[in-house]
Amino acid sequence: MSNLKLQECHLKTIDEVCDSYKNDPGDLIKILHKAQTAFGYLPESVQREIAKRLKISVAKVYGVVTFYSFFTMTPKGKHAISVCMGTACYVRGAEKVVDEFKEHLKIKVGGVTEDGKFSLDCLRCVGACGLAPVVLIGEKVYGRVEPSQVKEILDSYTD
Amino acid sequence: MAQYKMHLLVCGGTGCRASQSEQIVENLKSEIKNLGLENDAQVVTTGCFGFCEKGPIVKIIPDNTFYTQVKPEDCAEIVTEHVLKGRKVNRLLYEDPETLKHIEDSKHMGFYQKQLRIALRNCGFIDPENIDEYIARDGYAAIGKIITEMTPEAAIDIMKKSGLRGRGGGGFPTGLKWEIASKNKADQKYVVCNADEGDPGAFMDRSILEGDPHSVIEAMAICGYCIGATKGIVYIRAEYPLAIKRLKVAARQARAYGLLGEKILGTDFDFDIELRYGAGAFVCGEETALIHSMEGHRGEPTVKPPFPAEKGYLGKPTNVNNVETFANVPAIFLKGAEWFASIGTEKSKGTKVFALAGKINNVGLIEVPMGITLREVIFEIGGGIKDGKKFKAVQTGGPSGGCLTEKHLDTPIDFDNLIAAGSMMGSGGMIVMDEDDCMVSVAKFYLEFTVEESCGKCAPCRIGNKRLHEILEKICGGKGVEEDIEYLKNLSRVIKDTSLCGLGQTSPNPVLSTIEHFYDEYLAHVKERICPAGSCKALKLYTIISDKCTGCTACVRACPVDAITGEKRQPHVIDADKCIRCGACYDKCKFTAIHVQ
Amino acid sequence: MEKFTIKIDNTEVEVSKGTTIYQAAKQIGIDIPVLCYLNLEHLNIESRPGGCRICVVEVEGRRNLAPSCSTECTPGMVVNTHNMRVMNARKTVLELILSDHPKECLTCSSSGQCDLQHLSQVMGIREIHAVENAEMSTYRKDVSPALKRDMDKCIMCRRCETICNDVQTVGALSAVNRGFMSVVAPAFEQDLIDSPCTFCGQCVAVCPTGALTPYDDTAKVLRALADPSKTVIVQTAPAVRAALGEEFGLEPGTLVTGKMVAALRSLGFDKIFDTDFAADLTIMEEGAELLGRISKFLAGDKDVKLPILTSCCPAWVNFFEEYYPCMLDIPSTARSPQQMFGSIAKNYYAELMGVKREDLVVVSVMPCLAKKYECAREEFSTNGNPDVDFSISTRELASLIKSCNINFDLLPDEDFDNPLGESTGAGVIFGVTGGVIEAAVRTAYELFTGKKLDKIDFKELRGLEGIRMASIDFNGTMIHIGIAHQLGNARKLLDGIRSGMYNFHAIEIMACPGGCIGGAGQPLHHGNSKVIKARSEAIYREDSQKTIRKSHENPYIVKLYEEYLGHPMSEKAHHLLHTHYFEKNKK
Amino acid sequence: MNKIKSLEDLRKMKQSLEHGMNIREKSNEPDSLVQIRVAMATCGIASGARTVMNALVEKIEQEKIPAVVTQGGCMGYCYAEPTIEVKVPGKDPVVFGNVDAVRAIEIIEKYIVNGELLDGIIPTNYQSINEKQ
Repeated sequence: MSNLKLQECHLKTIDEVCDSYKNDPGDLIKILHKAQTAFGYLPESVQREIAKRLKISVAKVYGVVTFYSFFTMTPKGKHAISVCMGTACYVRGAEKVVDEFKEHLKIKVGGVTEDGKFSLDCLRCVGACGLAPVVLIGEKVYGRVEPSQVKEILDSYTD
Repeated sequence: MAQYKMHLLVCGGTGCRASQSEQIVENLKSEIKNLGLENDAQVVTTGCFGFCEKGPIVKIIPDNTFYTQVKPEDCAEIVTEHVLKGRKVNRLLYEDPETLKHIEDSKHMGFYQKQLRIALRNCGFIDPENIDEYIARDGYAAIGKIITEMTPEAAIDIMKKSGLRGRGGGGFPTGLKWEIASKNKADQKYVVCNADEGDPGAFMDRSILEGDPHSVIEAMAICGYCIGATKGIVYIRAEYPLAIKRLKVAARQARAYGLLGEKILGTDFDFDIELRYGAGAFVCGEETALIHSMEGHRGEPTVKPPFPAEKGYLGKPTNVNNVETFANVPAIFLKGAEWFASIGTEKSKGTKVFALAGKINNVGLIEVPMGITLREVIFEIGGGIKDGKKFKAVQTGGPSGGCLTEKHLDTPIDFDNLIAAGSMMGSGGMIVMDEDDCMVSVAKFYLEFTVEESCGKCAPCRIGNKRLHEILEKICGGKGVEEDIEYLKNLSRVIKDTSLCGLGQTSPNPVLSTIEHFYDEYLAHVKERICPAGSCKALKLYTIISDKCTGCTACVRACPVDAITGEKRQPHVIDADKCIRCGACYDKCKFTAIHVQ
Repeated sequence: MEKFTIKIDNTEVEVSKGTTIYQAAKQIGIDIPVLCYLNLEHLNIESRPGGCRICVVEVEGRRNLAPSCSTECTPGMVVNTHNMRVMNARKTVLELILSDHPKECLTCSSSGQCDLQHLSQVMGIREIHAVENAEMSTYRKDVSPALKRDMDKCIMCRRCETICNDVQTVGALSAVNRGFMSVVAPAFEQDLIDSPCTFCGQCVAVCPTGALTPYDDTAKVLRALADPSKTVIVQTAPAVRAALGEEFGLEPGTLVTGKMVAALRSLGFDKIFDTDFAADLTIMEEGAELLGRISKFLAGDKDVKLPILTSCCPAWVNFFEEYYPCMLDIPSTARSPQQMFGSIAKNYYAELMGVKREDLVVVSVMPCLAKKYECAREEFSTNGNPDVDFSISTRELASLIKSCNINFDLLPDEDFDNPLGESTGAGVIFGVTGGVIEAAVRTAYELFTGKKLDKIDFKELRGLEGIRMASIDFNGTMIHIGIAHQLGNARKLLDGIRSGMYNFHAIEIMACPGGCIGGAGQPLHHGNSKVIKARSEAIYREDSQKTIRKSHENPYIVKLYEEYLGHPMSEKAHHLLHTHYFEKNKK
Repeated sequence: MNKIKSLEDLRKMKQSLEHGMNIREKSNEPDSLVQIRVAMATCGIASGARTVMNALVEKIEQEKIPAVVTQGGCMGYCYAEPTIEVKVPGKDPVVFGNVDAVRAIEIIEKYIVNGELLDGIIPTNYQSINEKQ
């Protein structure tokens, strides 16, 4: 978990997001989606502000955030690596690919490298089963990934 | 619509887009323009063709030429050769894995021959972002006919006669569901489309929404008319950006045409839809959990009754159907309940979409009539097992389903037969396993998923599945005992018997069905400490075949725990107690002298 | 109402539509075990998440077992509550729950009080399968001045969540995380002290295990009692005497005032005083404040703040400090009886006895956990020495008595000490919802009208309804009174006032169901709300038996003003008996 | 976009839109349709195959004939370009040589619609180009 000290501009963003749903608590999940898109993650301070605007308890907001795996309270790495763990990918060796990433990046699933460059997650089926196993880095999709390719893929991110 | 002599349909589904199909569209268009053929040939981005294994796909109409694994750089050749000169680009044609011959057109591909596309009728056929193409195929004719010429009761009657059952997993008769919702009086009711597809390995709902969003919208409107609802909500996974986009485009177009909104087609019927996003919780596939999630809460299920048809979204009567179920609806009204009921088996009518995956040659999305056998699906449509391996089992129904084996290959697939065989239809995932797959590990994999996705509300699911997983892990780790299998069975039954919602009530199925069909494999793990499939790392036994060993000591140097000993140029031995089964020696040995069991 | 017959364990029972299987079984004396289900029917509190699955039964024709707490009967239903399938399922589920529960019953503060422990006893659990290498869900522990959270012991019954959100509308707790790691916690799993928690402790009152327990200072009390340099005095709140007996096996509603005093004396307290005395004092101050405001209002003063809100309940004080910071000037500034007592004890009484402040230890026995937090508030201490040193609960007093080998049953009835032990019936009824305002009315009426009350009982102010309203004729001037217990009802009342829906002169609010008698420090009711009712009746019984029933007639109160304070709202009274409130969110 | 105001309007709209999709509809059911293949190799195009193709497509659309026009490569009858191959369901395919727009219409009207035999059929040694490959 990491928190964010909110600046004026952040508060404005939160205002806009909440206003766009009329501060309706029924739209909490939509609001969290939008907020996460804006901030990249949902730090404590943002959750508190959202709760205030929606007039619901921050415990409830946190309860919702921690229920859904799509929401995260940790900022992602510059390049977010997601390995599909759908059955098709699993059967075709996704686990070994994850292990390889873990070893190269020296982080656990859900973690971020110290330099903030990469983060590693597993996700549910992305539906590209024909390309199994599938790895997403940012928006880019890598299909039929072999563990031996992992290093090469990582090396291609030079920035 | 302009008249083109040739249509180049390019798959714009998530899978093919991941392999640059958008670039292919661009390239095809510019090549056609370069050759001045823009009045003859049209490039259309369509939804998924289902043949994801060999994507990206470019299909050429009218001769149904089916190009596979097309790369952007192939486009020039396709246009100059095929479009201009009428010569097929042979190297891009699909090659039959058995005869190794190129197949001319999709009609002759085994993958398509046994399929019957109702829910997927427009996928890979029309441009999902162009409502005109949908209308040209009788789109919105069904809702038009119903709201001008039929009473809700009559329409529900047709649904009941069609015999359509929910495609989301439960198989509840759709017409009956609508009837119940229609009979509950309320000032406001809701139609909800469950597009929170969560089974790992199933992606038909996404494909339908990406390839034919209008049919879902139309069906929701039909349902709205039948039950007396004016509001529809699509609850869709946020991880499906393309489906969301296409759905939004479709709704915008339908609104512009007045096919959504107030006074549709000049009648008094109002209907519109909005989108809600799931946020990564499998349990939200359960209707009460889904409704809580739509209301902005944690997606925890509640005890039924009351069913959503009585008390659903915001406490109002709500009808929830999944995407595939809806996609069947317009076709039923266009072609008649009798037509639909003529397809399939006695109690399971129509077709079912399956996502074929795993160790099979043709991975992809298929739609087949109910009653087809597993053999037809796996060996004819699916093209058999990859790399010529032996078929071992097929897992249907995802984490809620079970494994079917060789003896089920000729069982006609329908809701009831699958349940009788200890599995279930589920949403239609079909994962094929071969001889290298350890069934204990497969059960463990599904339990891992369930443990991850259990909402935690009820004790048997929250703790029980965790314990099942731990025991399976113990067995795979070579520490299981025979009593564990009995305990697994009892625990599984209790979890099924006591869990609050469908997730827990079905989560032990993979365990029970693998124990039933592969009891020997479990026994081998716990008694002989062997994994017959050779996949459980902890149960691998590494030995050195002394005849082959040259004593080069490469393995000794590779072994991280000094488990290998031996004199130079003499056969070495592995101390099984020290060995950590890392496989380093196996990789290093140049003389294939390391034997793994 | 539609009625029909169902069959449970081969016995026919007629039920009305809407009855659950659990309730139907109860009608014919079949007690299906429950764990997460909570129904306090007299208080309109129900929580049935259907999560523990302990209460499952077999319903013929149904595929799986049905949770009896939340499955309604249907005509012709055939139910089996204890066949092999049900027993095996129930036992297996209980084993599962236990497999994720620390096995430290011997040292758990809920031992003997724990529903889970009781259930495993009843179910005859002798071993727990699959515990070898079984992972336990563990969480950080949290100790606040009022209660402790040890969520390793949480079984996700969600009762605390229901109470905190639906009943109290405090919103400090929510279910967080998912699956195996799901638990009820404050936002970000932070400490309660950093959350909006009011320390009402109702979560503790309904927790079926040792996950939520009171913060316990009894060891410190024992140490003080053993210290010869300390003079240790004790005050007991009115609700304690109506419930303490339950801990010793007496019927709920048994008054044990005399035995309680004897027990405290036997424990070694130097003086046994009564918080009721301070309650009378509270009425003098709060009553004066009320009359002052009303008189000003009647004289046409537009700035006067009405209605006046009672401020005896520390959880309620925490609640409005958190949620109604703009209304901080509306509640009475009078301290709660506990703190008035502490202040008088450490000033007036210490002076009287010639004891130094720091050598006087004031212990309070309270039905309440928020009192533990209250006495730790900074404004109630002088030079770091608190007015009330330790607040222990009714249950803690009981365990203190037991641990000191005192046979409660055999104790004689004894009387409180003077001067701070004398009280009136008005002081006694502070322990029940509506009591504070009734006590205030008894005094205010006589002071306002100058007439003697004919009828001391104001039945219109009594009852267990969540929100009650009444108008009292003050000799031609109608005084409108609102009463709420449980913070959710308080919120409704306050929001109604803010929106102009209600017009009251005075409002009494208590945070706990039924008032202090339903406090979280009381013996656990284990889901039986009849207990609360019985205690309420006991309190009114004690009141009616008192010879003096109006606070201003308490001779020691009269004397206190004459000798020490002067008059109500005097400067000295202000300094010692009044307080001010803080906006909690100003962080 | 204008709103569609009635079911009637929707039906009209469908009719105006469907011909653009016809080619796809027809290709969906190839075996039940007459298949006309125009040889469109360089030699064919040079002799006017494109005009022939346009004429065929137009005529089929106009008369709503259940036929689909596809293009093929050189059939090896360069002397007789433009050539078209016609396969009526249930019959063997037939190749016509030296087709122009007028003859194309004639082939449709006489051979396809009425089933009459026509001159200009290239006989016997016919082999589908694809089999040759």
